[in-house]
Amino acid sequence: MSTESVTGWNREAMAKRAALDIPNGAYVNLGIGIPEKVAQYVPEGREVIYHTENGLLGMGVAPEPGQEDPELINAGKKPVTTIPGAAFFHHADSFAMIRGQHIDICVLGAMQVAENGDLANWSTGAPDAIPAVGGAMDLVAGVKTIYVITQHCTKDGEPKLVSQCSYPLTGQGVVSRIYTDLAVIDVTAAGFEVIELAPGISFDYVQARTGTRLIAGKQLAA
Amino acid sequence: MSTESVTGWNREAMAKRAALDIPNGAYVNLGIGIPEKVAQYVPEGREVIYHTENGLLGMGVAPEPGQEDPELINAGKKPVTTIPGAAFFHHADSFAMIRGQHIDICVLGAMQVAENGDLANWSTGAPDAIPAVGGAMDLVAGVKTIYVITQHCTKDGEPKLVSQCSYPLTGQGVVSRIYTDLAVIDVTAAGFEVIELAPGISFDYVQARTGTRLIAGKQLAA
Amino acid sequence: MINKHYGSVASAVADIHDGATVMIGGFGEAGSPIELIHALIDHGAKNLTVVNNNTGSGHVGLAALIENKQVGKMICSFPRTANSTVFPDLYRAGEIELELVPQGTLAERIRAGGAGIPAFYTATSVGTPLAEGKEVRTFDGRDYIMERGLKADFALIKCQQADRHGNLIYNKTARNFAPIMAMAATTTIVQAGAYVEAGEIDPEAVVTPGIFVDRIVTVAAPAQESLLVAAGRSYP
Amino acid sequence: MINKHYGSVASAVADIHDGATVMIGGFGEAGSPIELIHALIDHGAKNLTVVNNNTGSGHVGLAALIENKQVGKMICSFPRTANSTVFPDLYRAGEIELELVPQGTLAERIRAGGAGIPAFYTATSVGTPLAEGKEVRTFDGRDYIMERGLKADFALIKCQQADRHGNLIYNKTARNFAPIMAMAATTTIVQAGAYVEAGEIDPEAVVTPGIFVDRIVTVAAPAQESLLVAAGRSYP
Repeated sequence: MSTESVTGWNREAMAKRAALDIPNGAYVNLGIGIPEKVAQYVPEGREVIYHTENGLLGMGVAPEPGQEDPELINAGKKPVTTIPGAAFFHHADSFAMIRGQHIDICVLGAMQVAENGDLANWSTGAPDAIPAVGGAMDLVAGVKTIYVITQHCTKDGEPKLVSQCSYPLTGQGVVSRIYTDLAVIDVTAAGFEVIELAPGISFDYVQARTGTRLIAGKQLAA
Repeated sequence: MSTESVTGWNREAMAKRAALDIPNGAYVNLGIGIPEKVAQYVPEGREVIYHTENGLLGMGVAPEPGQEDPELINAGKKPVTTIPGAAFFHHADSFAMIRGQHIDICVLGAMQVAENGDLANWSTGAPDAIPAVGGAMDLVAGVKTIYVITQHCTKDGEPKLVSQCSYPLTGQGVVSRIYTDLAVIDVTAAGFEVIELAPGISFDYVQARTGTRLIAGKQLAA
Repeated sequence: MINKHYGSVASAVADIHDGATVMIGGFGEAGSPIELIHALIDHGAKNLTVVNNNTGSGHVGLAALIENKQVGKMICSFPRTANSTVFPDLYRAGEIELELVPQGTLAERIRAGGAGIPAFYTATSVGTPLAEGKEVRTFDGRDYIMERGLKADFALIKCQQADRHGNLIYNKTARNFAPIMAMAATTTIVQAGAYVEAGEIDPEAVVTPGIFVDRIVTVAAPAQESLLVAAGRSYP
Repeated sequence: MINKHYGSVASAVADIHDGATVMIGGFGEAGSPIELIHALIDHGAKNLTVVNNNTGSGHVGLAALIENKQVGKMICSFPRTANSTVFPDLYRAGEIELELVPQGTLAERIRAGGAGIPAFYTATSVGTPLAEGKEVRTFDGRDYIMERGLKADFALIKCQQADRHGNLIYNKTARNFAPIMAMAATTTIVQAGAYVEAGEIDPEAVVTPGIFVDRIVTVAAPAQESLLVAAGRSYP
């Protein structure tokens, strides 16, 4: 199943597409990797407040080289900056924001997403792996809306969107929408519904790379 | 049972006696009434930090007339001041200090104390009373050491130190020591033990005004 | 642009519905959002469940809201005051319900509600009448009772200064329940002594981060409840 | 006079006993009390249970403590780092125990331990391997698991400034776990960038009130962990 001739969205385009769904005034937590890129593509005129679970609301862009402060970092332990109106707080308060459903949107990566919204993104369950979960389970259990950005398939071409996760779960029924290199897909009561296709990508092409039945959304007909 | 000819300690003397038992560096919460007076009698050279459950550590003395601030009050809703090194915090943090056993000593009034340390000080259980508990139950359940300052008997001459409380409890087995107008009494596994008598007061005099058997402490023989 | 600022206390409370649960900040008069409470009296929503440590003083603020028969139930720790018979009279007449909660348990229930904790265990009130009917459980040899987190539809609170993002700082012991009520309410409405641009409050000194704040009204010179009570004022 | 100041990191950690539970502040290197950790390495207490979000970097600080075989068990959320194999190697060799806890549950367990809450319910990890063996309970139609409060014998934390009473303020995201660990430990040991007289910290801006602090050591110019790691340093 070669994908050489069809590229779909690249990482930047995936982040850009997800950014369209971040409304003005939202409190947003962005996971490590492609999700981090969402911040730079939020349409102009929208003011979004970024939360990082290690104790900061109002996270700004990465600092200029040489301006890094080892005591001003994000959850990925990378140097960040603050915007005017930022606030620092301790870890229990930070996760009270998460667990208490005060964060509007969290954008995360995924290893697998099941059609019922189950998410696996912390462990392959391999016996020799060092288990490490961080804040992923707290985020998916607590944030109001969970978006996933992920390549549609693994590097080996295996589908990441599946009928049931084979990896250990991060949370049950938590994902609302998935942005892949091929499509934008909603998790609905009926299953995965494709609401948008990347340029040059057909529904059948996406279906062929998905581990469960897809629904073609009304939007695709337009 | 007249007490006219025998006065025992007055309110000031009771507070003064209790103050001797407040060590340097203690974090202390003082109840309304006679307990409040303890602060002014702590021996010189001891630095004590007063907690008030409405969100202040480092409470100072009452303000000069005209200097009252309606937003700087104690748990009894009276104006107070702060000492250098004070800290303000919210109610959940304040009661985390109490419930989490961070406050060393709380001095409270009492309606009844039982020989097993049970305390009743919030309600007579009268059917027409408006029940009101405030922070009393939190304090007795959470503070490391609970001292009671109380008149030995009610205004009607009824004993307040009893074998079992007849009033609704504030807490079970919580009181360590009682300072009355007649004596200082420890709550021990064997029951009430008189460790000190007010000037001119005999053990038998105290026993006659107590609702259960008293133990004469070794200290009394000296 | 984020804009949480409302032009009037009336507009800020206009959607508080009959039957709503409303947390009201303040310990006695310290931190009591009296202008917001009076706006709620003008607004007229009825059958409210109100969460506050007390039940108000005199015939203004919370006592006036109760006197105006807008409160069906009070959840509080200390419904008695030296200078108000509003609540006691209605309570004895059976016209208002009371859920009496120890003050620290009340604070923790509110904090839990805001932190997504549906229930927790505490030793407070074990063996007392306030533990009756509650689950008792032993941990490490000590008995505890289970208490539930407490949420609200609205919180009305008062602060010293708010910035455009809703970050708040308070004044001394007027802080009390406000930060946790802001966490526990779906919609948190703040009367601020001053309203400033984002960035004017030190990020290290923010007490309530803006994520917990929905509406801000500037009330630069709030009334002092005790002065109103002393002057024999009543509202409306 | 209250005096919590110790003359050296060595004297401040001298009574940490074998088998103690030690909470160590920091999220990665931000807030890591590296001088106190190194003093604990010099001190040599063994079979410690250490609570930290991570397991350290390189061969200094927490990673060095682990490498020195002083830690019998780690309680943490994320024991992997890009630049350390100390924990993974010992873990695979079966020489160190791991209790993996979701980060927010870890924070809440520590806060609960400090607040006298023996247990609470959370939706985090329901339906995942980390919920196995834990009590599940339904509140208002949603499943939650019960988690226990977490206490420690000692906490080692780092702050920006401490006053004589032990009131603390922090620097940016170096705050992280320190305030709640200070609450949860019997003995809280602080390395402070500056030590000042009581009254020099604004009472409105205190983050950790002095009641939670037992010992303060001034470490005016703490080492920066990432620079030590980049330089290939190891401790001792």
